[in-house]
Amino acid sequence: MSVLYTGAALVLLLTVVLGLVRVFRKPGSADSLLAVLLFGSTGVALLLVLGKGLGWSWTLDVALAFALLTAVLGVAFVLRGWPGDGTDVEDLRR
Amino acid sequence: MIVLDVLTGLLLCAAAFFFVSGTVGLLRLPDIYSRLHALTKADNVGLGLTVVALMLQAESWSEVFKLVLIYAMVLSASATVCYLIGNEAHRRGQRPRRSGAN
Amino acid sequence: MMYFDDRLYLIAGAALITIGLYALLAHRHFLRRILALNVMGSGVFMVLITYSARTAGSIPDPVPHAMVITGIVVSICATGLALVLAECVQALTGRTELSDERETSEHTGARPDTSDEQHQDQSP
Amino acid sequence: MLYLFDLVLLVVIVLLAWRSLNDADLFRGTVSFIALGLLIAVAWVRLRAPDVALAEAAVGSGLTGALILSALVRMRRRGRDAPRPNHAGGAIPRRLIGVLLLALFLCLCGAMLRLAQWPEGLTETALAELPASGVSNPVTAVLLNYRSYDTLLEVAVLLLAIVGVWSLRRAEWPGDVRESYPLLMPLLRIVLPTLVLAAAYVLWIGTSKPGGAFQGGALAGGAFVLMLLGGFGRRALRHRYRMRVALSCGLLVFIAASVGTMLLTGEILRYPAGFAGHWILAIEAAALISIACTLGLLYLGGRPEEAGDGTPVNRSVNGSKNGSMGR
Repeated sequence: MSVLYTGAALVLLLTVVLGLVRVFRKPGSADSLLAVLLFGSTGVALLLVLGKGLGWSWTLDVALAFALLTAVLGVAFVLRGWPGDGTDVEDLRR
Repeated sequence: MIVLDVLTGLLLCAAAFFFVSGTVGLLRLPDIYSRLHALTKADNVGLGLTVVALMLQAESWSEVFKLVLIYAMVLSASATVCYLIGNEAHRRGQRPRRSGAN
Repeated sequence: MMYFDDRLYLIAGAALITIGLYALLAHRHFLRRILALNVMGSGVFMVLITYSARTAGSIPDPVPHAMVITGIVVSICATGLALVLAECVQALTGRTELSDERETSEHTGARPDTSDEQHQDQSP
Repeated sequence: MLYLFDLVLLVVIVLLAWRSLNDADLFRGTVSFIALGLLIAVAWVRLRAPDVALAEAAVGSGLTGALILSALVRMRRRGRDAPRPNHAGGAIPRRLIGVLLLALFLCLCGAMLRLAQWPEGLTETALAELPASGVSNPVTAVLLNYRSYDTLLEVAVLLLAIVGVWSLRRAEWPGDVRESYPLLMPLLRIVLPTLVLAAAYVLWIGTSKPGGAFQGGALAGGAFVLMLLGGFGRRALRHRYRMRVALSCGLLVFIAASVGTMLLTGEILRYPAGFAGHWILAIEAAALISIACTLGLLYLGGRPEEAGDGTPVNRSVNGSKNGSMGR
């Protein structure tokens, strides 16, 4: 049974990786954070499944903290952290 | 209890499917609004299925309660943040992409 | 005993430390340096936690855990303070990086307040 | 299967760390950093460090990410740098740094992999003293009993950080957004009480299970940030003493406890036998309030304008273009 949970956790981790590809492929500024915010739900599921697979019930608390703080981050992003328009590329090789 | 185990397995597989499809939506869909749509819907269905699957295996009522609480929080947060992002994107002049137009 | 390969985690911790140090030395932008310090911190935490997970006891060693919790909270406070300092420097000098000694001497009259920063840098 | 999971997780963590620090776009770098925080919390879970995972889940990704994002946006709004005159000379070439650090990396790996595989550690010592420590979570016992000096000084460091921020500048107020985002209020109505409740729960459970003042304080700090974003708390912050008391109560209670224990038992922070749990919970409750206020005010990024202030430097609300630099 625990193999099932671990396998599910691995699949979820791989979807996170797949989503990260998106972050790096296109520069669309707001979108990249969108991907990360929605790791919120994937991450919560990942923690829940992983904790079940390892047999630790405290991962529920971690998942709850995770869910709540991702909400804070999302609101903070929209209200105070949205990058301006225009090209946002800083020149690394000044 | 074997029935419950099989049910959990099926639910987890379905959840994984929804998570993967949400991510595929993020990768493939053309504009921010449709991506928001895909992600919030699919991921929340996926999380819901996961939560149900784990509830079937829960050892105590407090575990069930916490699972429900977590799901409720993620649902309300992602629905609102989805709205906030869409609203802000619209306010900043990002237009939804229509089929046929650019 | 739960199975895990501690070598993977130790190598990852070392990699995080090195990457952070590299960015700290190679980039000049304040934010990059602040992020670099955070990444280095995470690397150190990872090494500590891995050690505590592989001690002989029945549960992981709680002392490094306590140290890391302290470290996490202190590092966010340091980050917050550093960000405010960086914004102040930017507001005063228009730069998002610390200027070199050499340059400051060229523009001393224009930016008197940078001397504060430099002084802080040099004091041990 | 778990091995594969670890491998993927760590490879992604290292790659994300690289990208977050070396991405040409600073915003994208910050986003990678936030994702890195999320994954590191998963790594702590894997390493069976529940208290650390809780702290990281609350602080590492959420609050640090929010702090850095808002600072990034404010710095960008102030404009880009003027081009630097003749920078090229003088700096150490990157390739040299790279080679040296590669050597450092190899040395680190070699040194760490050679250390004893299953050393004694302090686990047994910590567990042996646990019944007398007043709590049954060993990490809380370390933080507030065995090594409570450390924690005392840490609470002092938090206060110092706020003193530093407050002496540097005044806060830029988040504008009132309730009009423009009508759906924000329902979210706050749901999430704020849950955050506060979760903070209290984590504090309470911290005596016996993973949790404690820092984790609870981080959750409550998240509540504070959310409240500020929603435009609440302005009047409370304008009050001259209320905020200062809240910020320093952790340190004050801790010092009072040190003095009290010294009078009662003759040694600083040696709790009277049998009552250690009560002392610890009292200190933790005060520390939680201070930590929450510290984190919230760090997000505000400056000294809030007070009722008695002579010069209202920055009255402007929504998105003031220039950062205020009150001195």
